[in-house]
Amino acid sequence: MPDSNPENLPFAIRHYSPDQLRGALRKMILIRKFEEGAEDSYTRGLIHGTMHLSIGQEACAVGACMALSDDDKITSTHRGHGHCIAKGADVARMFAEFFGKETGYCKGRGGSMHIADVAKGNLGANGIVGGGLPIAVGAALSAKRLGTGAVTACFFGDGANNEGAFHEALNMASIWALPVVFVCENNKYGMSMSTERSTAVAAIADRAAAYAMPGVSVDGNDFSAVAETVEGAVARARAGAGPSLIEAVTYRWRGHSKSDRNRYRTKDEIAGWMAQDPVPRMAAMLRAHGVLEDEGLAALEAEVADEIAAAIQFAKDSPAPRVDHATRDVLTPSAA
Amino acid sequence: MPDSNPENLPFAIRHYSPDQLRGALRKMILIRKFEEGAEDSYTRGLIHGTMHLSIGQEACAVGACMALSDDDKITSTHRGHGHCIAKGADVARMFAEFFGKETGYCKGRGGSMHIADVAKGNLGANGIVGGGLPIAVGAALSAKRLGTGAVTACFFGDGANNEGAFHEALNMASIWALPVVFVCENNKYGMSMSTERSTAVAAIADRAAAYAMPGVSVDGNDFSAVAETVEGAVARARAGAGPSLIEAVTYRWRGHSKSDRNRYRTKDEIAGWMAQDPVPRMAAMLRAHGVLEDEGLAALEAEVADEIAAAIQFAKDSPAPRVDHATRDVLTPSAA
Amino acid sequence: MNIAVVDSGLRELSYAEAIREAMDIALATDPRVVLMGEDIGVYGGAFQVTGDLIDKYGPDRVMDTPISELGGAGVAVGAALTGLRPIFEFQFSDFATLAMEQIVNQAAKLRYMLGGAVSVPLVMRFPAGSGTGAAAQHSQSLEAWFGHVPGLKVVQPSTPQDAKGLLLAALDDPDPVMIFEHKLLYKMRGPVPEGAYWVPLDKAEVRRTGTDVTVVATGIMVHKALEAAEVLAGEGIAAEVIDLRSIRPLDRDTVLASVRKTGRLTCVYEAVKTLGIGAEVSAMVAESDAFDYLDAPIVRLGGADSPIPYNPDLERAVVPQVPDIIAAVRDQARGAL
Amino acid sequence: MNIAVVDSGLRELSYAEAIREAMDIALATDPRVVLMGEDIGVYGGAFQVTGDLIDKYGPDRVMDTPISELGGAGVAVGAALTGLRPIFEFQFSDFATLAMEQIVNQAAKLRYMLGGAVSVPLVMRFPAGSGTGAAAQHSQSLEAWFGHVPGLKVVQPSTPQDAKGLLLAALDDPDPVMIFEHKLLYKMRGPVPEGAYWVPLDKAEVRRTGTDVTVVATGIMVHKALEAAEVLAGEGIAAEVIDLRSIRPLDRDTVLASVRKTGRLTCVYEAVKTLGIGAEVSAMVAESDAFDYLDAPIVRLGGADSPIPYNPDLERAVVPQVPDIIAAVRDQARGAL
Ligand SMILES: Cc1ncc(C[n+]2csc(CCOP(=O)(O)OP(=O)(O)O)c2C)c(N)n1
Ligand SMILES: Cc1ncc(C[n+]2csc(CCOP(=O)(O)OP(=O)(O)O)c2C)c(N)n1
Ligand SMILES: [Mg+2]
Ligand SMILES: [Mg+2]
Repeated sequence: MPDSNPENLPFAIRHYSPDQLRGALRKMILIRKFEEGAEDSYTRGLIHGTMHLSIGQEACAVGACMALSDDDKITSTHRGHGHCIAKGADVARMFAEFFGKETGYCKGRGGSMHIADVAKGNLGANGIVGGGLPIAVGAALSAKRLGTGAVTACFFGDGANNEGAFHEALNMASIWALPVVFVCENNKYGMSMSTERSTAVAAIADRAAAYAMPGVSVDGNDFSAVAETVEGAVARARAGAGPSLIEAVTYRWRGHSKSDRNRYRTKDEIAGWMAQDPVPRMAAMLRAHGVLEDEGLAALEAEVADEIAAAIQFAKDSPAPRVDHATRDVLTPSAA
Repeated sequence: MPDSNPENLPFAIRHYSPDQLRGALRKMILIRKFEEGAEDSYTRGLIHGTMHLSIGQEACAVGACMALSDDDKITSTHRGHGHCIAKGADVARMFAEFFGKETGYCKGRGGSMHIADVAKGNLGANGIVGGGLPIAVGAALSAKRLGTGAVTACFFGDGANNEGAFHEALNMASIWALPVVFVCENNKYGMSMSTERSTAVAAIADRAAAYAMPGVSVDGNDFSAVAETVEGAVARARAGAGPSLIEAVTYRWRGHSKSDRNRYRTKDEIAGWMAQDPVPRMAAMLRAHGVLEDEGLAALEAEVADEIAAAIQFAKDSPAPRVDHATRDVLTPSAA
Repeated sequence: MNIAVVDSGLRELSYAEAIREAMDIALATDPRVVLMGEDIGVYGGAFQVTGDLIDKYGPDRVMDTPISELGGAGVAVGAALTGLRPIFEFQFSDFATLAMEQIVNQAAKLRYMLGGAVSVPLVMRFPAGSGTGAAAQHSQSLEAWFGHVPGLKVVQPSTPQDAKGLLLAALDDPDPVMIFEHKLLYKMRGPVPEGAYWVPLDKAEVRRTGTDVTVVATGIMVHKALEAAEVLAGEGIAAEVIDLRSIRPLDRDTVLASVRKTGRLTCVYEAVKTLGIGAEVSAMVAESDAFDYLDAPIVRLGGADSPIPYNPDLERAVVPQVPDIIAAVRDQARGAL
Repeated sequence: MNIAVVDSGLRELSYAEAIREAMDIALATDPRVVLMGEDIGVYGGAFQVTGDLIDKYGPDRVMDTPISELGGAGVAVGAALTGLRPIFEFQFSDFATLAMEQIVNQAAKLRYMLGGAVSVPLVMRFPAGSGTGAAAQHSQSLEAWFGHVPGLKVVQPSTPQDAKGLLLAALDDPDPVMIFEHKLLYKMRGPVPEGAYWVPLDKAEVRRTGTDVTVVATGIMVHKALEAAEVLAGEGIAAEVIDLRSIRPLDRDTVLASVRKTGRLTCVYEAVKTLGIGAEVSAMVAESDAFDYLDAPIVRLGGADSPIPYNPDLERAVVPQVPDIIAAVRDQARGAL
């Protein structure tokens, strides 16, 4: 029986409509299935290079983007598929990009590590750890100077928090009171280095004090907790009160990339986190509060499966870029 | 009447011998007179380029170096004359360097901004703000790995605390528990930018928490307070307990460099700080505790004046580098 | 130093004033323009280039940044990506070493990596070069690094007139433009047209015509080359002096046309000779059809294989000086006469 | 890919194994040697170059650094300055863009700025190049930047044997040495002598002798050039292939001797053509007495004016391939036959 006292309801149930909630769950499932599809395509040799899967972290991406409209911006990371989908991207164009096709978001020039959807406010994944941090601050500066009212959410990992760019970006965002929310997805490892070994503080959120901004650590596998915290920070940013640092503690199930021997973490640790899968947790919450029935979930899953299959087909069928166009788009053609 | 209860005596009086204390005061006077001499030489056209004077900050340099032996290292900054003298350099070779002479510490190749005295453990001033921070951590890593027992004191300014290098260096020093003491000379401005405008936290020492190391803010014009705090941090480092961050609050009397119109601070502010001149404060303390009489001080000052005059004469008389040796010392001659 | 030109009837400004005037025009006419950099506000910039612009436009348009070059550059990239037109000043070009990530991995490549979905209309200014006694970490000439990076445009103005016109053209350009200014030029005066005008970002300029030797020079070396050419003219050697002006892209046509005419090429630049811009100019000529016109080896005068020393005599010794240029061109022209 | 050499009777190792063996020898024989880098410990390095060395030497000698390239490089500089012999691995050479300050302003210049009072015996390793589908921010070839910096030594091994011998020579050298390794070479196998040996840091190597055209190649392009030379030999064109090996200093003598013999020069390198190492090689020849021996324009084959694309066909299209080399050399040799 769901608790009937509204004060005791989870934030998400109180704050979002059933449609929004089902949409969020759908996106989480879509991310999961997208990445499983990408992994499978990689194994089949349809995708080359490498890729970084965020399986297990879906609640962070979707939870954080709940507070954002298409006018708001995000900067993403090398592990950016989830952010891209959460911000509204079309998985067909994403697959097309991974397949190196002209119909991809980057016309096959960028691949997984540079996936972007500028129309939806996603300024792009980034191959440079920490690279997006100052860029996000710049986007927030634009918003403030141009008075657009937009907020920028800046995703980055626990590993990125030891880059100088983190320090410089947070300091500038704070002194200029810019509308940016720093969302650290702490999945406990930067490649093979645990936060215990890499980072001098226990909670990355504690570093917020060094920049006189609020710092909050939340369960990153809890959609509602992430959404609640980011909604608060976005509201604060939109009101002109400046930036926040949010640490969403989560875990990546897969190896760092396709070349990971996984010698730095135990099977037990991984299994423990897999038991806290954010997707069924979200589904269970919706079920518990009457937002979704079993059939509804099954329908969602079927819908997503169809969408993924169609997207892969679209990607396969899409034309490759012309080789003689390899150096197009280096510079912007002059208006004249 | 000096307080006779030893517990109430200033740390410096309790901890150092009268000879050490007179030596410290002498160094502070030497720094002051050295920089006044350098300024004068610059005005006379004997020195070219630019220079950054630390007049008003002498207690930081000398206080911090009290805990260090010649085996211990320092890294210094663009405002490094005081550190260099405090660590034991010969002012004659310093003047010779400023005059661009072959007898200078850098054989006339480095000038004020690269003044160093490696034999005494000064790894050098640095023209790059924040440049010395990771280098100091590297020196501490050597000490730890090679078991030398040496500690490195890393001087840097309030402006440098916003460089990414600060963040990365402090984090690494902490996770590896290295024997390094970070000494931030907070003179309230990085060039024209006040710490209020540049830095998101009120006290730079508060940033220590982000690196799980002790952070202390002290009156940087109080020799005893600086010495006490750094002695503690050096002892801690030597014992293997890792790094500390010390903020010594002080003020530079002169402009940032020779090209400063001084439009960013008021005459009143400057006058207020000049009233807290660390040199007479130190002299007064020694006098109050019977370490120094008026004649002793006069003698010290006369001695210093002679030393400066002789040093300038040495520099003037020294040979210039041979122009055909301009590119010597780029690479190390091979041992063979 | 005054620029040797025929009286143009134009008022004279210093190179720094000309740059400031360009920024003033930009700030006045385009609300998206913001200046960013260390101490560019009340201090007026380390070389007084921004001067008193803050008084006119306030701290929101003329923004002092903390000492955070990587972050500052990245903020400028992000701002350029989302609607502003930042002009970012590095206090000394040497400090760009801290920001190469944002310039090279982000600004230069974002458009390409995103398949053309964005542009990064960013202008960066780099006070560069030696001659101020500031020693090795404040005297570098690193423009060749940027010339090696597709996605960037790189210019090196040698006169106040070009400094203003190139900056306005850079602001008008949709892509990142890097402007290398020589610190010793800031006080040099020369004629500067009033109002807005644009100097193309991809065109070299023949500063003196001649038939015996082509001298391609950059930045401050243009003036030294002109001084040398004047002396050489007295000896009957007619040097053609080309101000390369644009490092990326190179103006092939202007250089090749001159070499086809003279058959001799000397490149003069202050940056370290090895892998400096003269290497590219030389190689570009040697692989072109102008190769067949070459009557003598291509000479390069560039910086010595050394950091810049502090001592002023040594400092002068490690970069090309007028007598070096005279000697090299005279030597080269010998066969031509 | 296997190296085309006559059977040397030596055991074969991969390029990565050869580097690891050099580090193993260094760690075993010199207690001052430490390895530093991201994920070089239990992970074994992104390209498995350090492999299992941590098991043998422990985390104090094989140190994982946080993701802090500027700081990490600076720690290595400070450590080198005070008694250690660090070998610092950048996970990808592209990330050196974050550390140029410490490499260029500090490591390269400290000795000079301090009047010779110190040395900085630092070795840095840079996995570089394209061909892995990792796109624009993970595929650059930036060695030319370092070649422009006095105070550094820069090498680019093309074989397992050189990779080991150059690393040991770098460790033996008192100055900072930058080693550019091509990622696609890591798995290439070739003969490698046992034990310690040293390959000089300043010598090019003639990999194939010939009389018609000199081909100067670097890194992975050496193998493509050799492949091309083999095909060309079938057409009666004898290409001499020089593995430049050292970017700074350049081995002038070896290159010039060859050009004097062949009268024709083609430079092949993967980095962006403009201002890449081929520009320097070309200019060096064009200013030397070998100029008089040149019978044809100097050809350069380098990377396109573009970031590296993700799509594999495009990725191949923007760097020189064997057919490009064959075509260029054939074209050039035409006059020679
Ligand atoms: C500047 C830089 N350094 C190193 C890398 C290589 N690298 C890619 S992802 C990664 C780990 C990043 O860790 P984290 O920020 O925690 O993100 P996660 O992978 O855990 O999502 C590393 C070291 C890089 N891409 N960029
Ligand atoms: C990386 C870098 N950025 C900028 C500068 C120019 N600069 C030299 S000193 C200085 C101010 C430094 O402030 P702080 O660290 O507080 O030291 P202070 O001058 O006050 O002693 C600046 C901006 C520099 N030398 N290096
Ligand atoms: Mg992580
Ligand atoms: Mg200061």
